Amino acid sequence: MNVKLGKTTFRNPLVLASGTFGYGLTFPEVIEKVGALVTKGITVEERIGNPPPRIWDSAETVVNSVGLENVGLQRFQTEILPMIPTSTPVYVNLAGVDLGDFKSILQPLGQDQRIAGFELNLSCPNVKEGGAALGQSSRKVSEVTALARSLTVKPIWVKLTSNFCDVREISKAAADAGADAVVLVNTLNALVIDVEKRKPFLGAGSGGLSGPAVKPHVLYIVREISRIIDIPVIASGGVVSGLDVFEYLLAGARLVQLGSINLVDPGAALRILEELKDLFRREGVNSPTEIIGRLEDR
Amino acid sequence: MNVKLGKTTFRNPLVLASGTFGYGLTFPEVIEKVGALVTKGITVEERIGNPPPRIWDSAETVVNSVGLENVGLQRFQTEILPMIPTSTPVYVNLAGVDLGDFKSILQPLGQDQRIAGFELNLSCPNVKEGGAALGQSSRKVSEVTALARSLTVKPIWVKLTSNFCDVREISKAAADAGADAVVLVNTLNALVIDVEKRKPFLGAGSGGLSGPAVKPHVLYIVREISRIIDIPVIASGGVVSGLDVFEYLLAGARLVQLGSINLVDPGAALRILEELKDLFRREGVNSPTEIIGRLEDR
Amino acid sequence: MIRLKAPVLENRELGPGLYSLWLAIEGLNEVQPGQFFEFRIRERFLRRALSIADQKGRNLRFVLKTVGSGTQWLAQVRVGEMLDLIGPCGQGVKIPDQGPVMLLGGGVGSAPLLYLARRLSEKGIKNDAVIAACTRNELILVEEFKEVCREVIVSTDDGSSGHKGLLTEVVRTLHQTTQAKVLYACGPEPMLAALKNIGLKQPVYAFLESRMGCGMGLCVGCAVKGRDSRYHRVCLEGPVFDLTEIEL
Amino acid sequence: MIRLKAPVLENRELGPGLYSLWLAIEGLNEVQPGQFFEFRIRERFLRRALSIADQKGRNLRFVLKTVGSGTQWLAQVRVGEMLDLIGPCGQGVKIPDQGPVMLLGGGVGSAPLLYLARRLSEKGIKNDAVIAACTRNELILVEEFKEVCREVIVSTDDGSSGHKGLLTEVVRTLHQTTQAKVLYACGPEPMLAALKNIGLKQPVYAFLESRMGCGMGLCVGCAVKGRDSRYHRVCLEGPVFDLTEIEL
Ligand SMILES: Cc1cc2nc3c(=O)[nH]c(=O)nc-3n(C[C@H](O)[C@H](O)[C@H](O)COP(=O)(O)OP(=O)(O)OC[C@H]3O[C@@H](n4cnc5c(N)ncnc54)[C@H](O)[C@@H]3O)c2cc1C
Ligand SMILES: Cc1cc2nc3c(=O)[nH]c(=O)nc-3n(C[C@H](O)[C@H](O)[C@H](O)COP(=O)(O)OP(=O)(O)OC[C@H]3O[C@@H](n4cnc5c(N)ncnc54)[C@H](O)[C@@H]3O)c2cc1C
Ligand SMILES: Cc1cc2nc3c(=O)[nH]c(=O)nc-3n(C[C@H](O)[C@H](O)[C@H](O)COP(=O)(O)O)c2cc1C
Ligand SMILES: Cc1cc2nc3c(=O)[nH]c(=O)nc-3n(C[C@H](O)[C@H](O)[C@H](O)COP(=O)(O)O)c2cc1C
Ligand code: FES
Ligand code: FES
Repeated sequence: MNVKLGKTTFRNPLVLASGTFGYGLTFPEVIEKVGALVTKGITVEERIGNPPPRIWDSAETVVNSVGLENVGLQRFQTEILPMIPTSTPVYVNLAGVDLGDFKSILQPLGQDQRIAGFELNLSCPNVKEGGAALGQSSRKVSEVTALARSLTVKPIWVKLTSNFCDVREISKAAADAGADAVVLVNTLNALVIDVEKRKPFLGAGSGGLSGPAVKPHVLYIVREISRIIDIPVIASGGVVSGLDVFEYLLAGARLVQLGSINLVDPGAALRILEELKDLFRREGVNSPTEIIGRLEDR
Repeated sequence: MNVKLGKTTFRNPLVLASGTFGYGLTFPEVIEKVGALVTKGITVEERIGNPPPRIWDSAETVVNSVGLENVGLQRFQTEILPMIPTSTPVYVNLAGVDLGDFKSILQPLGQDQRIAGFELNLSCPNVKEGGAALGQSSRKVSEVTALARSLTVKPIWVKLTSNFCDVREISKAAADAGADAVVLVNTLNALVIDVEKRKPFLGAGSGGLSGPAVKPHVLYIVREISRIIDIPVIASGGVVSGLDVFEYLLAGARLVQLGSINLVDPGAALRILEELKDLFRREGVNSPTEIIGRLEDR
Repeated sequence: MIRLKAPVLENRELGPGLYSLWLAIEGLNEVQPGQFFEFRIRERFLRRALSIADQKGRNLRFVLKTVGSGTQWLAQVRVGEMLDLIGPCGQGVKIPDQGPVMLLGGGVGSAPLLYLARRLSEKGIKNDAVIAACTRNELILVEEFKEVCREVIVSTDDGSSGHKGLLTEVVRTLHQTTQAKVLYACGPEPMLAALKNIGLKQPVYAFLESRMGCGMGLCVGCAVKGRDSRYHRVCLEGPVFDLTEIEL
Repeated sequence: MIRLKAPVLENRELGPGLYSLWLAIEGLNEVQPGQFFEFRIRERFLRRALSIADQKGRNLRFVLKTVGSGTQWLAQVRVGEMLDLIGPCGQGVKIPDQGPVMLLGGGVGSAPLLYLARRLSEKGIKNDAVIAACTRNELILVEEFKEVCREVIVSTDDGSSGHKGLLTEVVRTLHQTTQAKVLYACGPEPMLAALKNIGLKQPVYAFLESRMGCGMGLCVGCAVKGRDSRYHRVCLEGPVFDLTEIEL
């Protein structure tokens, strides 16, 4: 199940997505089996997050507005980093409002041995500044990625949004600026309404849509972009089964993130891994590399 | 339940969406009760449409790749127009590859008494040329809209896509070029994979995602755009109940289209209208106008 | 075509993944063989189509094979449960004026032919049926066919019951084939495609399936390509087509 | 905390939209009052939380009120059906060393207090309960409380049973209130907010609800604001909080 991305070899293509497995301090039996874990987004200062309610769901979707609640850089360094799992590569998801923020975080963390790499969150729909506002501009994505590139030799994944922008252009900008991979895509902007109150239901006013319903859309994006950029694509959107992972690999993803499904079942990654192995056996596939991007045309 | 859009008064805010009620030649008992009907997309030449399969679904989504199968302008004029319903305003959905196409259709149809107005489909994900490719460029949207404006005095609705573009900019372009309303949004690009064949499942290779799962995303877009443009917004995405319509009105839509739900139940519009009336009674609302855009901030 | 709620009267397993449902349908006009109903199901947004397999007064029978979550949901409905259906959809078969008629059913495709056989026999038209399946326990409705057909020939791909071989091979060897004035076939696409190529002189009408959006002519989701290279709507012009008129 | 499948032993309606479920739970360590399980349901993507309402050996009781499609689905599960749960989640209540203890339950909020009452009585700690509801037929578990409480006071907003008035008003007038060393309250948010303001001297612990993502500390979806203006995770640090520590 090994898969290589740049110089790094992952034990399998499954990655636990940011915001859906905390800082990786629980469920070690799951973490040690996946390819990598991405932490909840870290910001320079501690953030208390958005007012509740923060979550809503339907049969096939989740809308969340957690809003980057996190302990901040300092406590992350002192309290979290010493406890971070060593059984699996940990990528730290970083969020910020401007270049200065990313600099403040990457200067201290850029060479930290305990961190496998970074995921630049230029796509969070749940913060007023930064987040998706950065990720909707090729220029800003380029600047932040280049800055990060100058501050660390570790792999840099750039997590993008498809909302209100041409994610094809943005992906190219990230690739050109030295990203090792793009992660496609963060949650879609979403509004849930409380009709009785005539107000948004979520405390933050709006949130981000994820879950199985978004998979066909994100599959499309992954295929499009994996065809036009030279760096690997990491998929994130709606995975709940081994079949979904297989589909993303065919569509061109090199790694595949599991997000919302972790909330329903923290052991989902183990089940999905078994399903993927079964599928590989049934389809006569020996390694993910054999099928990555091998979706034929109609 | 009356609602005005420009100089036109609609008997209620419900509109049957393009591609989900044919040319309006069946179910007159439904058509005569809604605010308006939009026909299947018409092109200059007849189109046979995309190869099957053309449709896929999950619990809360539909992916279709019908691909503008239609009888073409000439047969539309001779065979369909004489039979078109007179009980309700009919908007003709128009698709084309370039300005010439729209000119060819609007010159003969622009003043036709039987047509209430036009919906310019600059957003179809299921055709190789035209469709969304036009709708992703502010300049092209502007050109097509201005051309249409010059060829008809009837209302022009411009139906947009949110894929791979900033639909905020595009909406402004449509408004500036003289559109009477924007319709937000057409289906999201979507890929469904047949893992055994390692090919796209749909005959056309990919399709467009619709259905209840997209509602929170489209609600967000409708609210954003109704706040930044001066012309009315018409919502299209995931409506299955009167509550959904109410939510779109609150978010700023002046009319609300029903699409996929018609496939499940051709009488859905009647049920939804009753639900909306009940909700109005319960909430003490006398007319849609009272609540359009009245979503409060959190 | 109307939308109605119908209670389940019986749900019986016929074989592996094969189920027979009887529903009580009130307020319905006559239904024709070849017509189908669109069933609302949980777990999927769109309805699922099932053909009328038989009729007794107001009660209609449907036979289904589980192939995905929609049919799986239908397979587990319980007696008394109310189902939400729309129908009858599609064009019924034009019952020919004279026989003999030959019916060729492959797998669950035999189901709609049973209702056709019943209507033919009511009209006194001789009809023979070939009921085929991959293997013995996938043969369905054989006893019912015997009630309404002149002769019922059974065939299985593995020879576990009746003739051994593919339905098309068996059909070629039968004297009933040459006698038949018209044939009706329902089964998997490869079977219909093969039938096209065994050089039958008589008209063959095929009961087609396709992935449907609405089943009512609204969406053009159910296209099947015609000989004229145009697409036809299975739900509206079909589901029964002259085999020579369509590309398979 | 583990994921397990548990068969439904009983599903009984207690009142309008109120249901009592007994499940058989195998392979489970001790559970504490205040803890809850996360139930997988059809129709919604995320699990739904229900508190432990009672225990008998390996069997656990849950009481639910239907408020949306998740709880409606749970309300219709049948005996023998296997449910998919994760639990026990959250911190249990620290059982106090001495009483008397007063339990204040509003509506379906009485449910988790029953299990607390049982554990208190097992430890020989005196406890009195006020069971409140809007109206008579929404009162739940009164007989069960009587088995394990010293005194059970009933109150309804409309006076159709027991004291008439809001629970908080009733509580203020009771001599048990002044005697109690500690109070536990579970009910709708307005009830808890009102309790905060009636000037009780003793510690009051509130069983909180919130919309949860995971119930296991993974998503920070379940925030409740603390007095310190920070958010606390109801699923991990709660669901039971000192009433003075949280903002309502
Ligand atoms: C007019 C008509 C009459 C019919 N009558 C009957 C009848 O009487 N009895 C009966 O049993 N059936 C009948 N059918 C067929 C029946 O409607 C289908 O079997 C049913 O709709 C399948 O629904 P499902 O949800 O169970 O399966 P789905 O999950 O929808 O799948 C159906 C098929 O499509 C394939 N598929 C779906 N998605 C993909 C994908 N991504 N990649 C590859 N393959 C995919 C599946 O493998 C499966 O074989 C009829 C169909 C029509 C059109
Ligand atoms: C720790 C804990 C323990 C619990 N224990 C119990 C228990 O023992 N018994 C019990 O009955 N319940 C208990 N609950 C509550 C129970 O979990 C919820 O009632 C349940 O999750 C509701 O799910 P649902 O799908 O039925 O309703 P949902 O459809 O999810 O709706 C729930 C509520 O949110 C509101 N809502 C949802 N969406 C919107 C919107 N767009 N606009 C406005 N309002 C909206 C609804 O009106 C409704 O009141 C507990 C909760 C927690 C957190
Ligand atoms: C509760 C929740 C919290 C999330 N928090 C973050 C976050 O902090 N940073 C981030 O980049 N993505 C965050 N995401 C997005 C996920 O990492 C993932 O990209 C998205 O949910 C789509 O994948 P899914 O459909 O598998 O959930 C969050 C998602 C959820 C549901
Ligand atoms: C089967 C099908 C066919 C469609 N055909 C068209 C079309 O011809 N022109 C168009 O502008 N939109 C077309 N649409 C898009 C719908 O009009 C509608 O905008 C979209 O489905 C989103 O709304 P919904 O979620 O209510 O379906 C089609 C949608 C479906 C499901
Ligand atoms: S299924 Fe919609 S037209 Fe046939
Ligand atoms: S519900 Fe996910 S952290 Fe509490």
